[in-house]
Amino acid sequence: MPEQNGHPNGAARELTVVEALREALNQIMAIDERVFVIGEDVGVYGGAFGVSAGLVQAYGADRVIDTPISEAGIAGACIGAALTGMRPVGEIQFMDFVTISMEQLVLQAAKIRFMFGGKATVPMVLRTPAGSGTGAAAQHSESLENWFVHVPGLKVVMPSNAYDAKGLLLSAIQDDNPVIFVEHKLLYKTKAHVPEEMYTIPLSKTNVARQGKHLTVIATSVMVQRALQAADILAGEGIELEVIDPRTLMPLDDAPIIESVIKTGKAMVVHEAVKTGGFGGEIVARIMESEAFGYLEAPVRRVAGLDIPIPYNRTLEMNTVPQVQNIVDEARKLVKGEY
Amino acid sequence: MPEQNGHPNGAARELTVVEALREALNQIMAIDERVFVIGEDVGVYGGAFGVSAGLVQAYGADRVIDTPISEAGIAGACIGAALTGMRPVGEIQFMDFVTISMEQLVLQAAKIRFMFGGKATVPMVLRTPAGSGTGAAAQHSESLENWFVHVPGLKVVMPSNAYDAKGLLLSAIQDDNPVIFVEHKLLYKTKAHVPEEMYTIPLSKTNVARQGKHLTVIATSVMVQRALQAADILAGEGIELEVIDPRTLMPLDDAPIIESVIKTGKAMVVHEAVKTGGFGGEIVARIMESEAFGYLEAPVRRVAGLDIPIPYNRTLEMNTVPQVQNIVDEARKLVKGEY
Amino acid sequence: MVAAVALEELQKRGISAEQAHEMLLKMMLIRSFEEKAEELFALGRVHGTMHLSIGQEASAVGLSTALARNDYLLNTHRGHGHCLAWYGSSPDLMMAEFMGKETGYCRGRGGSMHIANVDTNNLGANGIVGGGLPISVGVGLTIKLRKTDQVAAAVFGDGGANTGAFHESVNMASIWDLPIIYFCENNQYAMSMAFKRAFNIEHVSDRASAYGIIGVTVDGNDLLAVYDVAVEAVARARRGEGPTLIESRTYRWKGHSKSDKQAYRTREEVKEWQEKEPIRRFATFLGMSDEEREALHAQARQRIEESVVFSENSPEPDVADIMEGVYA
Amino acid sequence: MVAAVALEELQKRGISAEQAHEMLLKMMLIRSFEEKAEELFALGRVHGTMHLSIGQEASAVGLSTALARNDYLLNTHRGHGHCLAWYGSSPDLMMAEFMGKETGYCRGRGGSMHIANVDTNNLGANGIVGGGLPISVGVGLTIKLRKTDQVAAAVFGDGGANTGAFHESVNMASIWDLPIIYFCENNQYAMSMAFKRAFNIEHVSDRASAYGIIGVTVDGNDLLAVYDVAVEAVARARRGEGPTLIESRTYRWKGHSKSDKQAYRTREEVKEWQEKEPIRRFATFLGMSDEEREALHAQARQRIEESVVFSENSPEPDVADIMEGVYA
Ligand SMILES: Cc1ncc(C[n+]2csc(CCOP(=O)(O)OP(=O)(O)O)c2C)c(N)n1
Ligand SMILES: Cc1ncc(C[n+]2csc(CCOP(=O)(O)OP(=O)(O)O)c2C)c(N)n1
Ligand SMILES: [Mg+2]
Ligand SMILES: [Mg+2]
Repeated sequence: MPEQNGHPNGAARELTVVEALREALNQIMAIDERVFVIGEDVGVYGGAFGVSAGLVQAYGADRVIDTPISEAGIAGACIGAALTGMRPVGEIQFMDFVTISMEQLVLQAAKIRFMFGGKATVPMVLRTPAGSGTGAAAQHSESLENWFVHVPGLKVVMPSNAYDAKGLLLSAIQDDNPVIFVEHKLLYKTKAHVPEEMYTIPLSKTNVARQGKHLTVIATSVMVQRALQAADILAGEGIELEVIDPRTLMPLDDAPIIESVIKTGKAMVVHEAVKTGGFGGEIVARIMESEAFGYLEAPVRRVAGLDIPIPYNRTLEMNTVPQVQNIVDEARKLVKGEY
Repeated sequence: MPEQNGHPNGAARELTVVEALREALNQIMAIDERVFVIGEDVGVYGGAFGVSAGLVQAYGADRVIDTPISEAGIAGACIGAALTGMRPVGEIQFMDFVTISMEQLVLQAAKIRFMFGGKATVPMVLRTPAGSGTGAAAQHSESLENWFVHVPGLKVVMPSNAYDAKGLLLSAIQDDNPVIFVEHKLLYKTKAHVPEEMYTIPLSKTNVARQGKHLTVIATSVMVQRALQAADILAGEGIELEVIDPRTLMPLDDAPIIESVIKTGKAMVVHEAVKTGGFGGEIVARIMESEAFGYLEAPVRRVAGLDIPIPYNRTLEMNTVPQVQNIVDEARKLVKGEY
Repeated sequence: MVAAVALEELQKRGISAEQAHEMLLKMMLIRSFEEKAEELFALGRVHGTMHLSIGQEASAVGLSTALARNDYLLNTHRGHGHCLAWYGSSPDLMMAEFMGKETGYCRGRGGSMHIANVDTNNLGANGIVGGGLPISVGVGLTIKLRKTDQVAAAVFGDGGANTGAFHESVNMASIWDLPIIYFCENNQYAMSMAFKRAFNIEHVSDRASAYGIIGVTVDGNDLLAVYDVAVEAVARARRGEGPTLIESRTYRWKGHSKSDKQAYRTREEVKEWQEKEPIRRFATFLGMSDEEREALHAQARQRIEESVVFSENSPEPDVADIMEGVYA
Repeated sequence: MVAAVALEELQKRGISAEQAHEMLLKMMLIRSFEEKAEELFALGRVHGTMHLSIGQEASAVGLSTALARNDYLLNTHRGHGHCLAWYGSSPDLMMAEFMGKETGYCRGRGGSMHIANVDTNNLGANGIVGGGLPISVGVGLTIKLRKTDQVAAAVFGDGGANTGAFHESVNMASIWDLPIIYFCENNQYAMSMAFKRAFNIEHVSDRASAYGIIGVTVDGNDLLAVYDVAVEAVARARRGEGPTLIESRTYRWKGHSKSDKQAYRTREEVKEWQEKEPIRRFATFLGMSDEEREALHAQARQRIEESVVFSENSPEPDVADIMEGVYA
């Protein structure tokens, strides 16, 4: 399977993130019998967001398994199968519900290899839709990726577009470690060019999504798209943002971030998750601890979710997490030396 | 109940952390019928670490409740009781097992007030022993406080000594919000002066544990003790550490930290939890975003746990988390301008 | 006018004709609320999602009628019915919440899945399947510690009965004899997962024996039958005899939530259950004519229309207040 | 020498006299390991904690004997016995792990609560009560997908049966007919929590009916009785008839872990159970004299002494390797 890292040219077949993920699952299931899909309503229903639509018809109910409402059980089923040679892809219907799987994911999946002296592998992927913006309120809008970043033994992947989604999912399934694969709901229907053939995008390889010289913007998931939009807007003012998408948050390939900050002298982190205790702090600290510290011309800023649960009301909800305009405003201030 | 913030002088009655916590529980249960204790083996056994010893004899099995092994149930029992007017103090036997309570703590306890339009309160405390150093290996040594710091609606308290432990626990029980109260196992038998009368130490009030001028060391829990020891050692070399103990990690009172860094120009964060995705990043970012940024003479450093599960072997275990010597070494380098 | 047979049945239970009409009206109010909710959603006037309880109205009204005003309710994501049926509930404040308005029960912060009114002991709907069950244990403890004779009702679905939370909670309630009604609305599906596929047993209530408590299955579309088993369970709980597991067998007519192609079930099955419709059934039992029934139902619809007007005239939350209500 | 009655009983089961002696020896090996573990701990030569299975040896040996070499084992925190009884287990590598040595099963990283040997399908002890149960579901799925006739045994305690993990797992195993033996060692206590206080039922096995599977309670101190019910359950599982819930009634003689004042039980109770001792019981059944039994037991002790020597001569892990084994 070819490993790709830039978006290839050529005929632009566009797929949504949902379609890209589904294609990845379809293709890998066709050639690797060890791969199966398990989760709530992943069968005939096709998954709450449609990612697994059609799979049960293609591969049967033994390999596309509808479960009872048992999130600890789903995680455990993945771990046990992985430990005995399969490559399960579990789905937790909303990221909020990983709160029910944490014991299995954190105390078992992440630690089994280490606790067993490096003599076991747990090659599983747990896919889960995250984020707000759909009016689903506080218990269906969580962005909990930094919890997993804080757990050695897990890998954390967050694609920001359809092209990456397919290549990263194929990498994750072929990785020998437990991977938490976080999909933003608002990205599901966004389109990008996606090659038909199977390809992988390596994990732990940070992507420079847009080059620029005035400010380094490290963004994750849907915020990459918003940062790119902000960059378009600011380009009109002569401000050039360099937008960096880590794609894999843990283990983090931070070298491109450091390099970029050395170049621009200024940095900003953008994520949807609650600011306090979030991934932004990790990025700030990495920059601080690196060579880039000496090049910083302004403090690194965090643009992130407010420290509140996600409200139901649409206007409140919008105002809880960074929008394009917030990124534009903060970036402009940073570049203009207002911090 | 008097509110105290410095360690009072006078006859030094010394108690261990276990004794201080027990005294707090005893005293509040005697005067407030709403307070009850619930958890595994909190009754006749006295709690896995002895904190609740004697309580069931004093207050009966209705108010000191032994539970089955049901960590989600324990958390839920606290929430439901709190929501209906009681002030439960739950115990999760090891912090690792909060992984089983996360749904209740994060999606319910933390969010109920907000989701209900600010019209409900959940005044509960969840006590739990954290940390390594006892040879209990990867599933009994977690330091997961930053997960909770990342959850608006929760308060996170981590005492570093017996005096604070008593005053903070009494504050936590009287607070109208859900409080995660994290006790380090290695602190349990450490002693400090503890007044006999009831007193509170306000939550969200950062403590300057030792004054110094060369380097600000922000440390949490057992690392406060280690930082103080490091400060003693370095004092002999003419290096004066200012040791700061946030005590409440969320909501964080960061003003004393910022002030201190403005004074010293250098800062270091020390915690036991895994470095990546940890609380250290939050502190680094807070300093970065504050006025103190302009005063920084060196990058802020994080001294924290390695990115691995806690190993069983005693030597490996010791080497996984910061020891006094690590703090001394890093502090010396920072002060001497080696970063 | 109530038929003589019905009157006798009602009298046995101490229910007056007037109360019976109120119960019927409540079911109609629920039906009307749900239909309006669906309409508003389709019109794009409400966002997010919703879980409609059309077809399950007898469960909600039967249960709440068996409880007293100062008992407690813990509700689910499919909770409009139980909420409306609860003591002192205002359709206005519910609709306003559903429409995300500042005047709503939760100031527009909660929405459909989180409607609560703690002042009346309505401890809230819950977006998490099984999420209210552990909380019920704590409510039971409060009652026990205060030595009142209150009861808590914890509602959940068939899907909820497969969560670990169910197991831990019911066991704790049982060993401590807590006054809790575990009320399972088995509407045959958890989203697309058929009850028969998710369980290897005939009845959810078969699980009661795993905790040494009484379990009972009831026709959830028969208002008085639900009422009867609930009354018995409540009495047991008040006597200090601990929890009961009630399985109310019913059916959801609509899709699981806003977008559901319902590929997992047949139209015939839906139709079959629609014939077991609870509202008409109770009206017929009471001996009402179609006209009488329709007149009452029109009242209900009217009340819901008023709630929409109320909500539309209500202000949106102010963004300036966004940080409010996180901490007390 | 085996008594005639015993011989007959063994023959019925296809167990040779030699195999019976091996089973007995295994129980003795477990007892000796545990006694040595306790001693090493008391001497400060081991740190951390440990959970001794003295008194429960028949459970471990009865279960493993009923399983085949390529079946799977999921074990608990009180897992020394099951681990030693498992196919191909080395007391040396176990003791080395217990002593935190590089030669141990987990290179000294796991310790008492995490001993595993995935190469032999021993999928490990588990520090989390109930933690292995969800994992068993996945092992069952692997077997089902591969269409082998393997079986997985998931061991847990009475305490484990009250975790949400138990409920979710057994239900999943049941609805999918997974070949899993849910083997509950009911040793009467979960730490200080008596079985009678934590359950409102007579037998853990009463819970089987909540999942539509067979449940059986057996005298866990009677080696052949444990073996018999396990054999039946294993056969059912291999025939594709799904999981069985076995409750093995036994008793732990020692405190829960290193420090336990045991205020929650009486000396008399302990003594009573000690009289139901499984090792002597099986030896007597086999018709062994005290001397014969002692001679065999001495062999076991000797083997454990050797494991200590092996461990003492083994190197400590190298701190330079500390980051190894987190990621594959
Ligand atoms: C823990 C959890 N898992 C999954 C979901 C998503 N979800 C919401 S409702 C539902 C089905 C619930 O089925 P049931 O309990 O039978 O209630 P019903 O919807 O039929 O009323 C699912 C899977 C959730 N909200 N919470
Ligand atoms: C989820 C979880 N909760 C609590 C503990 C602490 N703990 C370890 S063993 C134990 C008792 C377990 O009882 P049981 O399942 O009956 O097994 P036994 O120890 O009796 O063999 C407890 C409470 C744990 N390890 N995991
Ligand atoms: Mg249902
Ligand atoms: Mg036990």
